[in-house]
Amino acid sequence: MVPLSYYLVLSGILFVCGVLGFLIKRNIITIFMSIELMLNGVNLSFVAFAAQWHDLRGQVFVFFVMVVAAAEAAVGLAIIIAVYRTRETLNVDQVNLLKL
Amino acid sequence: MTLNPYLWLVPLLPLAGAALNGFFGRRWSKHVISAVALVFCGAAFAMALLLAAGFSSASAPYYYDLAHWLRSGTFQVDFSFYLDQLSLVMLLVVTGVGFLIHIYSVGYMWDDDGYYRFMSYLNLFMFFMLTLVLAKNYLVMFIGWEGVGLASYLLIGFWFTKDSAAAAGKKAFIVNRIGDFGFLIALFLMIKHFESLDFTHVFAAVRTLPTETAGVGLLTAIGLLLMVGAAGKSAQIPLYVWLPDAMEGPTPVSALIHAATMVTAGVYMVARSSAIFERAPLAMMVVAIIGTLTALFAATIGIAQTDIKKVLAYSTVSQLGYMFMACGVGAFSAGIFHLMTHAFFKGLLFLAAGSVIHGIGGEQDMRKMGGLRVYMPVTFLTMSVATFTIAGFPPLAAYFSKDEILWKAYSSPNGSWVYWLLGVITAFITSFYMFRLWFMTFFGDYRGAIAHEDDKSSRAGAPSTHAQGGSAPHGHGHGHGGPHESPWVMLGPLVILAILSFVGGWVGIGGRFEHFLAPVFQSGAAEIAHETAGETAGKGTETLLMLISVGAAVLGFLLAWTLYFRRPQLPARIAASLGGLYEAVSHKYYIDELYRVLFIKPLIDGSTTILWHGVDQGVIDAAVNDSATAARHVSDNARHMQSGNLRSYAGWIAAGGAVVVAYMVWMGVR
Amino acid sequence: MLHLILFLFFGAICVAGAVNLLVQSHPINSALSLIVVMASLAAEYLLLGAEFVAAVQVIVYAGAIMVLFLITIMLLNAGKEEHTKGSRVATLIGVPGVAIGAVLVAWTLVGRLSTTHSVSIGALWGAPNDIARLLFRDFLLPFEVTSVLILIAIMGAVVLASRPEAIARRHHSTAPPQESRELVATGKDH
Amino acid sequence: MSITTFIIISIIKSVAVVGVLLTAVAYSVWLERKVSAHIQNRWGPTRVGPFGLLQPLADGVKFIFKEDLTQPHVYKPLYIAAPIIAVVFAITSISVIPFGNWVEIGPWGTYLQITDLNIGLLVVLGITSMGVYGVALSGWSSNNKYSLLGAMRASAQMVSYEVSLGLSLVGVVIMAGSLSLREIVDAQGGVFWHFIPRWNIFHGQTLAFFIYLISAYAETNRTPFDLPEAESELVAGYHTEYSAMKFAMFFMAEYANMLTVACLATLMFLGGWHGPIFGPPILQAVMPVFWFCLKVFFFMFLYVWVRWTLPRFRYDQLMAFGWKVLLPLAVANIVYTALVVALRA
Repeated sequence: MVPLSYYLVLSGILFVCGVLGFLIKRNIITIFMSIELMLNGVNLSFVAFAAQWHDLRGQVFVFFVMVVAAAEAAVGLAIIIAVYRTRETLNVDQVNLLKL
Repeated sequence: MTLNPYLWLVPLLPLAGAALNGFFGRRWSKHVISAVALVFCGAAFAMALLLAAGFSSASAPYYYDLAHWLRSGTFQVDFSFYLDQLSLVMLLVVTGVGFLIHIYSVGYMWDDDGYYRFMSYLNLFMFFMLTLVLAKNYLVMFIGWEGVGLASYLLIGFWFTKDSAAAAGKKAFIVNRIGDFGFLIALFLMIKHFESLDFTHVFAAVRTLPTETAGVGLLTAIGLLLMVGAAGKSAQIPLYVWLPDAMEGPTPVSALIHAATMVTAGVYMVARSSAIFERAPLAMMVVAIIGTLTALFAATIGIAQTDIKKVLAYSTVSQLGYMFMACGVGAFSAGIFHLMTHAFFKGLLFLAAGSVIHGIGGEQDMRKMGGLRVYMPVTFLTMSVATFTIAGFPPLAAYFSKDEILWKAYSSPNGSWVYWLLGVITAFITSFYMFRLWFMTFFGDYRGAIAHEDDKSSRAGAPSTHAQGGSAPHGHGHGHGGPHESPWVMLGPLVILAILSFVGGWVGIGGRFEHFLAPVFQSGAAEIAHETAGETAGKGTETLLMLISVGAAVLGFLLAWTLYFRRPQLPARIAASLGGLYEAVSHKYYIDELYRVLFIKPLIDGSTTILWHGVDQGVIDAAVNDSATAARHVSDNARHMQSGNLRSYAGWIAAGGAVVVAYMVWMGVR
Repeated sequence: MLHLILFLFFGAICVAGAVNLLVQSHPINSALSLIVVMASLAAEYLLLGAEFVAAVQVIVYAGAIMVLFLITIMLLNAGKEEHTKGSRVATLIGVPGVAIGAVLVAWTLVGRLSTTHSVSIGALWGAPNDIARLLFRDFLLPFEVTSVLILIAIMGAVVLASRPEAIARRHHSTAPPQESRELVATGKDH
Repeated sequence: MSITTFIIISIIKSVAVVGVLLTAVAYSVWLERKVSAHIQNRWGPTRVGPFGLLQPLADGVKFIFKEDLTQPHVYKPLYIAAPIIAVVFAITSISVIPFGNWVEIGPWGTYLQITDLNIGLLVVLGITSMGVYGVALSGWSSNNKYSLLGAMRASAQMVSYEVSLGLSLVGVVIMAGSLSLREIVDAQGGVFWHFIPRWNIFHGQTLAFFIYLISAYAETNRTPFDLPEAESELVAGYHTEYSAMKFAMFFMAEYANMLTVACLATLMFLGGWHGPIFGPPILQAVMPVFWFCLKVFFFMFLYVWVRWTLPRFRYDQLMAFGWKVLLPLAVANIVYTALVVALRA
């Protein structure tokens, strides 16, 4: 018997960790991982709600989220590679041409 | 009401011609252009003749609904055409004279660079004019109304490189707008009260209303507003000022638009709305007074003009005044009758004048003409016919129509002897200045120098007129040795029009014309009745009045003969003795200056100071510019958020997310 | 009871992995801790009775996506991240914002403790067949759309990751090598 | 049965299965050496015990007693963790594999299977896919270009071929209508026309079977797809820097993976433990397990056979083959199977 809110709190923690990672990490790849972490947190709450309401649609949404995550990872990593090729760094603080 | 499926062809044919010439004329040879223009215009004429042939008063009026247009609730206006006796007359006049003038223009405008433009404009004008004439409701009529205004604007400013021409075009357009404003208000009133613009509906509705003998009512308002529109279009007091300037246009234009057809549209509209006017005596009276005054006024101005076309312009104004006088006294058929004859002889006069001008190389000042009858006999003959006609010598056309008008002005229930008297005086003046023009142009000896010299000496406008439009089709434009006769392509129309203005009046003998038009004008029947009733009493007076008017014409002829043929130096002395009065007359009573002081200058100053500097620059531009600068400053400060650093963006997003969450929680707690 | 214990166990692993992802300075370690998080999440899914989701989580996330990350890290030979002070905003505004948001959410959640039955392993209300029925009947259109999305993502990844001179060579096979070197130089010098 | 008995039985089964698996791993090494020797017309191991049957034992002892070198430039934690990861996942994946049917010993009856998940197939795939990390991490952590190249090759190759591997199994799943390995096997009982067994390989999934076989070879880095440890190019690929027990772990992991995919092939395509059953009851109880082991043995033999028969692919060939040939074929197979099933229904 685990209350639903435990799962929600867990997913919240994961999500917050992801956001924090996005904020404090400098490495583009790590930042991407943080995004994946956030997505996982969201997935957890999806599945938890699905279990709560005995409604499979929550799980179906998890699949869609995974698909989007996969696509995003593919493109994002390709972008990272391209960026590294031109700027020779993975530090987002040094990839800031888009200013003023 | 019988349906006639060919009605719509009449206006549409010239439109096709205009479109063809307008779109492709630039690439075509002048022969093709003239062929297209003439063919389509002639086809319209032929259609008109067919319609006339098939016309029977029994089955009239004919109509044809071309397409749906406005439909809102019970109010509906369609593109529908309408042909009754009145519009048939107009149709024949417009297409016939128009066709002749097309032919004439081929010769007159041949050497002009904008030849295809000219022809396309002419066809366009024909389209709009025919739409106006054949309209079944006031809105379609208004389309034609505005359209002819547009065409006349385009044609007056045809030589738009000439400032005076462009200015004249603008003047004509603006003055017409003033008139059209009144027309529009009248239309709105009709829509409001009759919920229709269709002639038949409106008139049926009007006939149910009582005659507004006492006080001013709806019908009077509508009538006066319509009269405003008519005054604008037909150059009546106080809106006549544009017509003389409109002479800046090529002479065929002056003949077609500013003498024969367009300017008579006002008369046509008033006649068409006869049902309304008959129930608004006050409006009728206003129409009559305006007409009479305009006739007299313009005629007096015409005396002192030296520019041949200006003289004709003022005579046009005064003749239109006659027509309005006729309408004003309820003799609509007489007005239309005079309209027809006037179309013939005034068109002829202008064409002849054009032939003269172009025969002596663009000179328009009569003081530089003279003795031309030897140089251009045909022109002389036709011109003589026209002059005698307008002067009202029997048995020429204007004699019948003008007498009709004068007699009606005297005899009709709405008329009075004042109208008649002024009319006769006008007739005298008219014949005087027309014969003055005749003598000065064709008699005496040639006072003009060789063309290209007086090009320099004469008015600034004339040379370019000559250079662009007036030069001869066969070879010698500038510097031709002395005056010469025009080519037959121009003389042909002259001759035909001469014959028409000779015999054109005979259709009116015995009131046949009136009987023909009777079904259109309700009062027609009453008129006839009154006629037959006052037969015994009327006949004597009528003959008397007729003799008087003819006498006036003869008198004018004699005076002109004395002054400008026997003792040509006399006019100068008279002018000197008259002094200020002559000055005033020759300066058209300073009406233009008056208007400039009264209306134009205040308008311009007000617009400049208040609207332009005050409102536009002070408020609108200021608002726009200041907001722009403000936005620039704000964004200049805000753009520093765009650090270009991914994590900063993430930070902002996180903060925003926190705000959103806080809001949602707060909402949930509440 | 057992259920709660398992939940807490795997949840602890989850949080530990997530925190480790943050504190580790080398992307490889972060990646591994993320894999741990995902694996334990799969266990949580099992606890919630979503076996299929758990399996797919392991296969797709842990088995495929994270491998991509790993390959990228190896390919770019990413080293420890240097702690540059690039963005004050992130630390001064972002972190407090996150903290506030997290606190608020946690407060609401704890405030409304709704006890609920959680399904244990074997209670098959989330069988693959049912999910498939949903996925291929009710959610057919989104399914197809995501497939198109994947396709586009693949093509985009190929285009992005392939070197410009490689593309040039693909387009016209006789691209002189020095041209490609120039391209690389221009790519590198800013 | 009570929870305690359940736990006891599970423990017994796990120990037994793992023991059997490790033995099988050891002896498949021996098998490989023997077979390759005979293919090359040699004797192979003969000294230790009859037919060198104790050779695996000697190898084990040797591995244990060898010095465990750890180069200074390696990234230690991962360097140590990598082989453990590899072997753990390799062995775990056996846990849902059924070797036989329901057996009863006295009062207790059980399936010959550690646990039966109704998504067993997915579990196996998931665990094998996790196996990549062992290879990848080892290559990266040992900070050596050969290892790194080998690791990257390995991870890319395994990820790519995992796709076609999984897709090739979808056809079978469609036909069985279940993800539980046991049910899949049950669906393959019976025969056509009294002599052809109703196995999936004879039942429309022939193409899928070959796709699976090829992908399995690639998954387990076996020739002709052993690019990650291509001796002639990268000294020993991802485990160049490993020695002694760590190396042994990779070794075990490789052979355990081979066994796993062999078992999976047996279960999915060759009807698992199905086969002619006869004889006395005790024999009948053992028969299915025998058939199962026989089929697995056949696959192991096939591995060795192929290894010493085919040359190695080039890397681009490998990738092109995986993505441009196997994947479309697998998808086509799925479509075809789905159509057939749908039309039958």
